[in-house]
Amino acid sequence: MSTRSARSRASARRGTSGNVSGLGRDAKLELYHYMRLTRSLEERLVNLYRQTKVVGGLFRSLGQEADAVGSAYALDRSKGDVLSPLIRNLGSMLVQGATPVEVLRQYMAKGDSPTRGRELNIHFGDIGAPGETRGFLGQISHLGDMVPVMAGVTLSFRLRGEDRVGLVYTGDGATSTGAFHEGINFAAVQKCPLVVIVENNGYAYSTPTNRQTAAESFVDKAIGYGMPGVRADGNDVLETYAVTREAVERARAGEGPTLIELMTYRRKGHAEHDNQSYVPPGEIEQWETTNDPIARYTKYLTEKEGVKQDELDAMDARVIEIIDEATDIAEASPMPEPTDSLVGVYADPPEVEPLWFRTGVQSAVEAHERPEGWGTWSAKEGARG
Amino acid sequence: MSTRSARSRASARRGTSGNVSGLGRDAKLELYHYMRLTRSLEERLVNLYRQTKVVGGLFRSLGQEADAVGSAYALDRSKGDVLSPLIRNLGSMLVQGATPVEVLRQYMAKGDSPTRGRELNIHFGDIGAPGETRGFLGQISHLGDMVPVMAGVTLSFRLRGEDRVGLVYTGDGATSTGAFHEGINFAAVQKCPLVVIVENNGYAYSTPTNRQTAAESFVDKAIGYGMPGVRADGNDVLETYAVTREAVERARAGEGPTLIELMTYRRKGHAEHDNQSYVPPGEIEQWETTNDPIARYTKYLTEKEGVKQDELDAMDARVIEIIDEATDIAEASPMPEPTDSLVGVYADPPEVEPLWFRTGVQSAVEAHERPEGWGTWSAKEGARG
Amino acid sequence: MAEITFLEAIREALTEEMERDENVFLLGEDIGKYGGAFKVTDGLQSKFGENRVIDTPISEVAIVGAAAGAAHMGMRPVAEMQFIDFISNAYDMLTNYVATARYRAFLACPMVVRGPSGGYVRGGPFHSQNPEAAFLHTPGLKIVYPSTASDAKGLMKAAIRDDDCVLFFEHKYLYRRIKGEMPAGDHVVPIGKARTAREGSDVSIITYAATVYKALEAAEQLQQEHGISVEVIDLRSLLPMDDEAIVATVRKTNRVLVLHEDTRTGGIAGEITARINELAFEWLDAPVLRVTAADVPLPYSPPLEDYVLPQTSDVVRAVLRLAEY
Amino acid sequence: MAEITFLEAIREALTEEMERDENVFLLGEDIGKYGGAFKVTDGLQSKFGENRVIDTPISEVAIVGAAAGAAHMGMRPVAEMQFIDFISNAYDMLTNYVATARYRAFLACPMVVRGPSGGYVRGGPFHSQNPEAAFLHTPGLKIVYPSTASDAKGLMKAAIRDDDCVLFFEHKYLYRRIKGEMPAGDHVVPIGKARTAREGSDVSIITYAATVYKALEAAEQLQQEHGISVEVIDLRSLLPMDDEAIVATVRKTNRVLVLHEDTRTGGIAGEITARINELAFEWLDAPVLRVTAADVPLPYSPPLEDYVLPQTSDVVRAVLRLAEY
Ligand SMILES: Cc1ncc(C[n+]2csc(CCOP(=O)(O)OP(=O)(O)O)c2C)c(N)n1
Ligand SMILES: Cc1ncc(C[n+]2csc(CCOP(=O)(O)OP(=O)(O)O)c2C)c(N)n1
Ligand SMILES: [Mg+2]
Ligand SMILES: [Mg+2]
Repeated sequence: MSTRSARSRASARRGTSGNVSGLGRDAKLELYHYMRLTRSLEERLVNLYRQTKVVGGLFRSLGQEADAVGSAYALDRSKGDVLSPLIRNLGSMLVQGATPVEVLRQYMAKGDSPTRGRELNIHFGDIGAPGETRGFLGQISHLGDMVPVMAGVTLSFRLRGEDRVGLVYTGDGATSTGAFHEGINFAAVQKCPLVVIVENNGYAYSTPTNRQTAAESFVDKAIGYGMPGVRADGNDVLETYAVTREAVERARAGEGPTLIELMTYRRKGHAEHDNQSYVPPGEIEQWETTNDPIARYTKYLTEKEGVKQDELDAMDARVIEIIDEATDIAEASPMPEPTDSLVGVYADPPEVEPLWFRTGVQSAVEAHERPEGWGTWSAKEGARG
Repeated sequence: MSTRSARSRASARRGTSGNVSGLGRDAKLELYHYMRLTRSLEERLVNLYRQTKVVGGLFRSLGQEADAVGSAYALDRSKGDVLSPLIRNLGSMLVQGATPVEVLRQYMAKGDSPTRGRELNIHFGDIGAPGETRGFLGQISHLGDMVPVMAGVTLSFRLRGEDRVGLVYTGDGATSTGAFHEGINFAAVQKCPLVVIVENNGYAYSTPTNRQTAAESFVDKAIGYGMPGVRADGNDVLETYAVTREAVERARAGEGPTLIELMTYRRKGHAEHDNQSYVPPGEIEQWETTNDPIARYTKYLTEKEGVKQDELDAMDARVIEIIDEATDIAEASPMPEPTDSLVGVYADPPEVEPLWFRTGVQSAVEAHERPEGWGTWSAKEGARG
Repeated sequence: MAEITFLEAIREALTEEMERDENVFLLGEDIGKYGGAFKVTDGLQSKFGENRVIDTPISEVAIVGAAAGAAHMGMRPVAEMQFIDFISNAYDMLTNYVATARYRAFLACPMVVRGPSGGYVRGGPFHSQNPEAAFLHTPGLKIVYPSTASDAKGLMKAAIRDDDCVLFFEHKYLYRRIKGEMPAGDHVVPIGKARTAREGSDVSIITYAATVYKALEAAEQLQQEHGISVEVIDLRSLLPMDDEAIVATVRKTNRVLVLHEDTRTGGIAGEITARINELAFEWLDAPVLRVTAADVPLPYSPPLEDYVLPQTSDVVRAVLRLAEY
Repeated sequence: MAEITFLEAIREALTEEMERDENVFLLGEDIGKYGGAFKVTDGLQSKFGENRVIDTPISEVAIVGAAAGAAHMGMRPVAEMQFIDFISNAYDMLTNYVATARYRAFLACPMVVRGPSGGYVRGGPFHSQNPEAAFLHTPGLKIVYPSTASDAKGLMKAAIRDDDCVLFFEHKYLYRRIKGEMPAGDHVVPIGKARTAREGSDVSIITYAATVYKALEAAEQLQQEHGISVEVIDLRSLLPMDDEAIVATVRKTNRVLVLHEDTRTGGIAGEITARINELAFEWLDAPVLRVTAADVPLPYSPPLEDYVLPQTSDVVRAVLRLAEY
């Protein structure tokens, strides 16, 4: 017998572009809407953060809106497809039906937020039966863990013969976790109807991809899991849509998972507090000026699709209206009741008893005991108006 | 930008064969010796197991001796190279200098075994400074864990500028663990002087490789870690030696890890108790009759190297002598003193105090309380003579 | 009815639940055709098919994570750890993802993680573990650890039907040594209720799993040789813990020994002692004592393992001390 | 000497130890150029170079495993978990590989695993954890959890010099809020010794980490408003635990409150209670009481987090109950 090296089972793929997306004009404008909504909503959050109304850190997806929105748009919501977002996938959640009010309430830790104030930022979900739920799963912080979980979600689709597909996002950094590996391998062996997207935005916190992997690209991992791999321009919303759509169709046809690497760039820091001192000078500006996904798409829409700038401006204005309205609602929302913290750890018992030293005590601390968080929520003054 | 699929960075490799191993006649005979020693020692263990003198399960590497011995032989012991064996790597440990007495004492749970009766079977090691230690690391049961640990061992070589290389073995099954993934990726990024061998013996316990991975071969994982990958015939001891040697040299030259997939076959069950009912009929016999590594190597030595069968027979006899002697010594070894169990959890304190209800009590149980283990060591009668 | 082994009782529970509810499925390493390392699932794949008894890669994180995902969608997965020692690989997934799912996301996660646990079998440090203490600390999980065949069956059925994640530890020393008759019909043992394994009036032993038998042996000996009447409480469920049963036995005997196979420091005897202290301090005529393994990794050689693990004679000595206090 | 923060004290310890011993090196996520999520290692890479401050992939298993491998070979790695919550990913590696290395293989494993832990900072369920109870149960590990800046420094130095693996938890609430003067010279605080944070005679509070300050606040209030003299013991080391100091304070006040931020069930207050019970039962005039977090994942919204975590007013109520007992 003779030795041989790793070989490729690559099938050459042609570059996609707008005209192969198969989307009509309305759909294309909807993509624009979601990208703009994502960006503007995060900008609003920055304002609220500066006003110390956000509790905890703020995570941006500036410059990554196309990758989030384009890929999520490739799911079929009418069939009950589901996705599992990460911290840069606000856009994907909006596409699935998450609302700005929910997002704002979450960030402000309100009692009527989707997690009733239990979890931070966009860590919330709505998943279950098709039709009854919108199909996005609440992430936890521990990176990689959502991959096995989504393998299980989509395994259930296969076991039950449901015509549903799942999509899980992971960052370039999260590919280094054991959970990512075990989950994607499990999904491949089990032929789960799952699409795995690696969002390569150049950094994991401060760590550039060349300190995360020695491979040239993340899509090179696909062959080792026995699945097709595709690398695409994540800042091209239509290309992102097209490659994801193809993978979704493969999954729905029972052909198992696909690994998609979307090339993009994280223009803001890991979170608002991060000053990005580790980024080489000029790199951010370069992406901002030459490769902004919304600017590129605007150009496409106006030049190739004959959309008037006026129409886009009107859409932008509508987005601001939506966000203004949502902000008012979210700001008016109450903070949670302290004792709600004892409810719902288990189905049975439904509630934990208050500890003996708290019996009858409703709120735990005096205002002066309250600490400042990492966020800007001011302990001393509460959520200032 | 256009999409593209996973591509290969493969550099074509020519099949190696005996004549490219660069080994002289003595070395080639030494390889034979270790393969035979491995097989005969395991056969002796089977006898002892049937005599209920082995405590715990017995794990065989029948048919895999070439892969273990050939790869370990590629390390440079004079430089202080080290390896981390798995349960089928008795041969590798013998090459590094583990002795039959040690192995027999371990399996018989003796007090003067390398782990003083604390760990099972070949879970023992001897690693540290070159010269002073033989360079093999004691494995734990949790599969995959040795990969990160060996990444760290070899990281220390790089950090200190030592001219040493490490080799870590993992089974086809163990590649599915998160630890394997994190460890090999870490080693690749850190350019650790580490060789990673996947022993593809067709099964992980009862699970065939196609239920372990959807990839065509394990070497396909190399590209995703950004390292060269080589697949070789693990039942050809010289080929195994040659590909490992090349990887060892790459590592020593500071070029980082290589992934080697060695094709072999596990002819016995996972452990002695396993009746292999899950194996398709004829498969084992096929390997036994057409692809036994010792038979193949014997043919090579006699036909290509002009070694006389007599000489090999004499070597075989010598191996039996060694094992007989070792068996006598090991059988005569004492069981451990019960209170030795309290020594050496920490450097400081060096010993755990006996619990109050044991103060002054030397041995814990009456013979009648002793359970039968999974092994054949008879509780009721002790280790029968 | 004929007696069946502890192991068969578990298989019977799995079979009945799979017949009852098509959402129940099994996943784990080598559990299909091979029937599992201990043959707990023997025959189930040929009975229920490959979609209901799934062989997985060696990936405990993925096994537990995938079980959780399927559970969210209405399935009722039962995941096997080939040995419970490998549950430590899924520690993150269980404590961070699974345990919090309902609380932080209002997601149901009805699943069971089961596997052979415990020592006294010359398994060495990595095939003998008792992981209960590591998980007792995690709100959102439930833990059961039966000692009789009929509890093994009844608790497994309860665990599968429970709407949250239940860790089900099966002491491998009991698998084939312990037999019992199964109550007729749909035999479900409620999670969270202890069992009085032996009535007594002088000293109480609170324990669970394999050491229930050490306690019973000691109790017999103490009765015969010393005329001491020992009550043995088999907790069965560790989370939630049956405070009522604990308090009741303390009030009855006023002298308590907590006995477990796990190591001492950080073992769950501490929690039990604290509860007794809080709930029944005035009823104590002696300090709560603990008989446990020594604080060392469990060694494999018989004289060492025997020395480290609690034995009947230890229980006798400890009870005598309590009785004389 | 000028006061420095708790965080700076840790950095100072790392710096001094790296200067003292070339085998000491750091590894973790974003600890190099960026200086770590909390900037604990800020400036160390530029001072000591990339070979001594190593940025790793997001791989807690590999970070801990590689640290162990390097430690076997004579290095003294200090591994950072970006948040201590991610130590759960390395639970297997720590409890099975690292903790047992010396016992089963006579391999030294001198390493430190450190990271920001604890709540009171609106970090939510995955950035606020206190993992001590999960590891207290593992012979072979040591655990320290300091509350003062000078202990943070002295214990870090001791941890780095220790020949076994030390888990070093750094309460992030204290990082920049707490300051202290560093004793001159080579300031090493021995592992395993508690500290009396406040002398008192009526009631003892045994605690550690951030809740030391809740205890001190409560003690002050109790003195002023109720004339009750409270002794506060800061354990500092959790494994090994300072039984002598615990017994001494019990004998002195005969009334004990154990206070910790971690959840109640399975939290280490249980172990402490059991030890008191065994070692000083006769000295107790009241049951040992526990003030702890409620048994829920830690929620993020301020009113919820404040309700779940122990507060000064809780300590006051509990001490009053003990004093009146
Ligand atoms: C298991 C684990 N380790 C560490 C962290 C801390 N952490 C949070 S986000 C992050 C970087 C993630 O990078 P990447 O996956 O590339 O996603 P991106 O932020 O770039 O979208 C790190 C290290 C974590 N959340 N989980
Ligand atoms: C993390 C973990 N999970 C499960 C096991 C149980 N187990 C022991 S050996 C084995 C099969 C190993 O197969 P492979 O890696 O192919 O090695 P081989 O036995 O074929 O040499 C399994 C599942 C284990 N030791 N560790
Ligand atoms: Mg990234
Ligand atoms: Mg194998």
